Amino acid sequence: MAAEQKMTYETWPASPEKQTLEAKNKFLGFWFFLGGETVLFASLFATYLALKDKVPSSDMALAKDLFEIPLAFIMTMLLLTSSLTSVYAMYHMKNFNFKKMQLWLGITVLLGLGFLGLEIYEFNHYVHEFHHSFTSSAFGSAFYTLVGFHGAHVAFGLLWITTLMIRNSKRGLSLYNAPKFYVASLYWHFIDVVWVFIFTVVYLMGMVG
Amino acid sequence: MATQQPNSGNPRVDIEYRRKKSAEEMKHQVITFALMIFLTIVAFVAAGYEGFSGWFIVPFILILALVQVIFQLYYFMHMSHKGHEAPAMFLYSGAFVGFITIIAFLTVIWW
Amino acid sequence: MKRLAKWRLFSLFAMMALILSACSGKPYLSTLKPAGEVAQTQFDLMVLSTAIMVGVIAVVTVIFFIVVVKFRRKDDRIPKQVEGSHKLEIIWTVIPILLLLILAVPTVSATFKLADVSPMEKKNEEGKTDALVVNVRANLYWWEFEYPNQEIITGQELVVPTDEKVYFNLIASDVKHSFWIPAVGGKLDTNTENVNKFWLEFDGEKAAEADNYFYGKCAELCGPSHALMDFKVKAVPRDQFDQWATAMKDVKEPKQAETDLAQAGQEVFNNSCIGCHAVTPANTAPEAARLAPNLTNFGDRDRIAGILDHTEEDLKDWLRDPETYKPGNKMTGTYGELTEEELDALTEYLMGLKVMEQ
Amino acid sequence: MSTLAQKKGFGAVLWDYLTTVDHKKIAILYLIAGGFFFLLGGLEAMFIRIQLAVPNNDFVSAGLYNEILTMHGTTMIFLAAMPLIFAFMNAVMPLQIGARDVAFPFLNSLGFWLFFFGGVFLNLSWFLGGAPDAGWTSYASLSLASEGHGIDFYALGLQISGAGTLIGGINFLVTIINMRAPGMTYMRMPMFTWATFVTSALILFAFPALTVGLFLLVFDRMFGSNFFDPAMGGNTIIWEHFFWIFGHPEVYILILPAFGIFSEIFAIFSRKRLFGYSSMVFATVLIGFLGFMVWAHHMFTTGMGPIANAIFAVATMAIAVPTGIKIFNWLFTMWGGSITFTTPMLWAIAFIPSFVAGGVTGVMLASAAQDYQYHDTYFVVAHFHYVIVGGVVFALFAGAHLYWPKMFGTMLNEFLGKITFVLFFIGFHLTFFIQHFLGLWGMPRRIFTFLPGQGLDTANMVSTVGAFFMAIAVIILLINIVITSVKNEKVGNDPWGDGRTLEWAIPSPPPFYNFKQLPLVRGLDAYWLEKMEGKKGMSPAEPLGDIHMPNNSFIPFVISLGLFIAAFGAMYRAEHSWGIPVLIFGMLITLGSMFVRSVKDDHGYHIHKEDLEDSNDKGVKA
Repeated sequence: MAAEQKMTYETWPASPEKQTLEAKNKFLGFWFFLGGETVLFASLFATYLALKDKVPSSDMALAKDLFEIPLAFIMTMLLLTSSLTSVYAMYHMKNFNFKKMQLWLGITVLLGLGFLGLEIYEFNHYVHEFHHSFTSSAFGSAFYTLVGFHGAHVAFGLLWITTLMIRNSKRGLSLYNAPKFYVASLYWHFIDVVWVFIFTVVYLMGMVG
Repeated sequence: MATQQPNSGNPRVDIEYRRKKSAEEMKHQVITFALMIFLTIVAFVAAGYEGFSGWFIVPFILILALVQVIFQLYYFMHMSHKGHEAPAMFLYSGAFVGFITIIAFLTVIWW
Repeated sequence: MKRLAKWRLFSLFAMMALILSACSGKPYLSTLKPAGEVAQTQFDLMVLSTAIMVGVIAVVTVIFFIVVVKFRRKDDRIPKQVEGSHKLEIIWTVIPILLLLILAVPTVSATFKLADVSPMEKKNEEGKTDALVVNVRANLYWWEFEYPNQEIITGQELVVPTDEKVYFNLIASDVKHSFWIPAVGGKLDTNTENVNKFWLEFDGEKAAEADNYFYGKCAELCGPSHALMDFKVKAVPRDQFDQWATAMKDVKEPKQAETDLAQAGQEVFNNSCIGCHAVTPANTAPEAARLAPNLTNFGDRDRIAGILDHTEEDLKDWLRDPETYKPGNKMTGTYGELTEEELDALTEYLMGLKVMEQ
Repeated sequence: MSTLAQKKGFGAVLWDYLTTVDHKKIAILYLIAGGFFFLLGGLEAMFIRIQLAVPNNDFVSAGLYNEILTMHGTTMIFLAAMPLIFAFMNAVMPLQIGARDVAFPFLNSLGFWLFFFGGVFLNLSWFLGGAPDAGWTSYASLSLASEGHGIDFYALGLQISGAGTLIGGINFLVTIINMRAPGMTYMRMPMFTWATFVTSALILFAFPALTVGLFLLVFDRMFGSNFFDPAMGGNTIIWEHFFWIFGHPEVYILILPAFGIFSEIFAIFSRKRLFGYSSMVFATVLIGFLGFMVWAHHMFTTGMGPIANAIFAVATMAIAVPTGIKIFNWLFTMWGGSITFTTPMLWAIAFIPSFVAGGVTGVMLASAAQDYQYHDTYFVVAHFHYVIVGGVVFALFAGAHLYWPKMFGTMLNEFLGKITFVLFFIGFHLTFFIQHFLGLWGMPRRIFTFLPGQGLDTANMVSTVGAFFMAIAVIILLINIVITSVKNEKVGNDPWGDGRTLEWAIPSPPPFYNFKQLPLVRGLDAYWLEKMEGKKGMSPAEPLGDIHMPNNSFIPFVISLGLFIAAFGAMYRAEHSWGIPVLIFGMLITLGSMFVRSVKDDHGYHIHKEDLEDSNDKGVKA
């Protein structure tokens, strides 16, 4: 099936993301990339756990002093919800409903932006209230590297999805761009997976002590 | 093509069937989402509640996280669908390598 | 043919004997001349594993030669396409597993034995240990040895009693180094963030064979002069060690120079050197203030800067331009240019810093 | 397609290679770049051996020596061995599985250019204030203390080329899973393809650890973080762990493809199928799996304590079992065969004793308690040169001779090839065998000189003499390459006469679309099976049709160039005002070209059926 072909509601297949060989390759290759990302984030988690609360002097803030439940909870809710909205987007993609897909992707991007904004506020808060910065201690370096890497992934994901939405806004769905949307949504879910561990290991376990 | 659904010969019927299926799946995903939210709230409450000891809370919230991630992978990322054998294998291999790294960092190699 | 085989066998044995005698290295340096329990344990493991490995190599070699000689291409026939053989495959899976088990058991037990430092944790009423403990601090190209029980410090030359276990606390003050006395036992790294502990034992007889001096080395790349970060180990019987420790401890004040020349040297020393080099062995100064090797017993030592011969000429060369002998060392450029007179005086003074009666 | 057969000017050829996405051309790029870095690393090795020929030598200074030893190790592992392996993987693997290209031709090109620019960046350090000098392991306390920009070149250069390698790994994995010809089941894949598969998986899971480690190092050196600063709560041992979590699989990344090449050679030149194919596959996978659980055996003397040391010691020993299986399977592949001693086969035969010697010392090193003596001595130097030279480099030489006709359409001279082999083989054992003893006699590794009177003089001289043998051997190989390229005598599909796998069923070099019709694979050693039935080639699995091909692209080059520029900006950020603008400029180039790539549709083009029929008679030149 040629990728460029104009599709209709009737000819749109059940798995539009895997119709061409290129699409299948992209699908598989991206999953493998996520396998590698798993190791990358695991390494960052290991670093964080090894350096957690390692500060040069006893009057510096530790994990239990820093983290607060409400902020972490709101961030988590934003990101979890954005995961659901991107599922909705893929649902509409499979139903060949381009407008609704774009709408849900748009909501996803907004939620992601909200998350990112809160994260920036949070980092700013720690630096100014607790003097907990990237350079203040090994704990600080490890914390900002782990959470910041995740934040950078969120930012890149937002850029990616936005680019896809704009690029394809006039063209509608085709077998050429369906795998692109699908892969971007996989990436977005993966970001959420990482966040689940971050809020558990960094924030909740940090508060427990 | 291998990934295509069984064909009844009538495209209209096929599409209706598929729509119904994917609507059903969407329903499952909304339920999954609700469960995930619920688990998250439980985890936050457990961590915020003063009455439990860390020895209980830490493993508890880790298990909750694990369940959530499995929901994500299998429902949101469709790992339960056909054609995900290789992705699953490689994701688990990555998780395994990462797990060994973390376990080693937390146990035997430190002084 | 038979005579040829005999001749081969004979020459093989002759070669072996030659190799074995030539191949064990110097008694003060070689791991193949173990001088103590740790090195001996490790040597025994080497012998065991070598024996196993030679067995494996022999099997491979035999098959290898048969194959290469017998199955050369002689004609254009197509050989039978064999898929494999379960029986053979099981054999060469199971036998190596058994061989490895034979090696694994003593390996694990030796690993635990060599890591057993419990006697250094047991403190008596005075807060000291009954066992001899040495705190080793590795620095860019020099070693400090502190004896916490005896409350003395020395540098570059480790003095230890023979035939008893000596326990070590190891740390580095700048970058990572590794503490290694090849003839006496395997190495352990001196990390920057934690104290590593292990023990060694110095065999009296073997020490005598090595003229009581073993060579110690840094085994972890640490900068330009990594190759020159040597130290010496003077292994002496317990009573001599005690004499030495007492003599060291008796130096409460810097030893006063006796000759005029040496006094002039002491003046130079007090102006230029004492900021980094102490000449009293007390361990009261904090580690951060001990910037260079302690020189209390410099005159007794076997080497200058761990590498040069212990002669006045070499000492002057070293003082004139340490950079030539140890590139990247921390002494270069800290004390300005010395005149020849100052050098003579300083040398006289330093060579007179002795604690042991000659 | 007559346009394709036209003679091109130099500029056109250069442009073609800069923009190519053809796996065979990328293979040639990898071969040239990897070969160049191999010569560079070899030159550094010669400097090392000359310096150590006599005690107290001053051929190079202490600081320069440390730079040379660091660059020798780093260059040989990252910029020579891996790219050369990638060259053969690219050249051969897609042909072996009957594919027209790799899964992601664009990414294939990107992977190469990232590696290339990373390598160039690293080596520019020689001219810009000094190369890295903390060893290829670059342990954190020393690498943080190291002055100048050497270590920054190391960290950024490896980061860039590492990204290229990771992309390459994913690409090969997807290629093998998705692009096999009809009938090519997993258990019919040639051993080299299997090795590529497992190696790629190792790359996928090992390189992220290095990426993280390098990030931490870059952050600490350039951005003020404190991961490795004990005074601020940091811990240098974290670096050691990440380095070896990556570093140990890395040695299997190098050796498994070598095993793959030798497996092909033993089968071809014994005219026998590989003995115990399925156990070979199993052993390869098992080695890859165990490779992730043994890293800490590089750190036995770090002070992890007896429990960790014992666990990692036993786990390490376990790897000897699958490796032993392989050795015996190779021996029994030759058993009962009809062996011909071509140059590739000579390398393969010499590999067995050489590698076994390296393997048994590996087991000795695995035994933690005795490793305290071996660690960081010339014993270790001897060990890893026995496995990496005796295994990997032998395989690269063997592979070069074996696949030269497939890559370039002409055979390397067999006589010169054998001279190369003899000289190198002698030189190799002369150089490294004695080093076992140097280590046991108390010579630490990475020392720029040694003092007389420690019994180390003669052996070091012997070792240096051996190194010259190897150098001469490499020079003869270069002469061989020049001579055969000038003569350029064309060969047919199966120049060795005993080819077994698919790559020998198509012309040498293959047309740019590889297979006019995808072949039908009916078993292991697909081409051999057809030959034995008296057929000339493979039977096609599809009718002749249009072939879809990817377009060439200059974007991979530009993306890599952008990162290269950005790396300079990041490095000089602190001391030059132009640092930040250059960093941003470089990143804009990279992100901009990625953006262009993602918004500009590239559907490739089709070769039409008629043109393929046409080319039947003339023969297409790629």
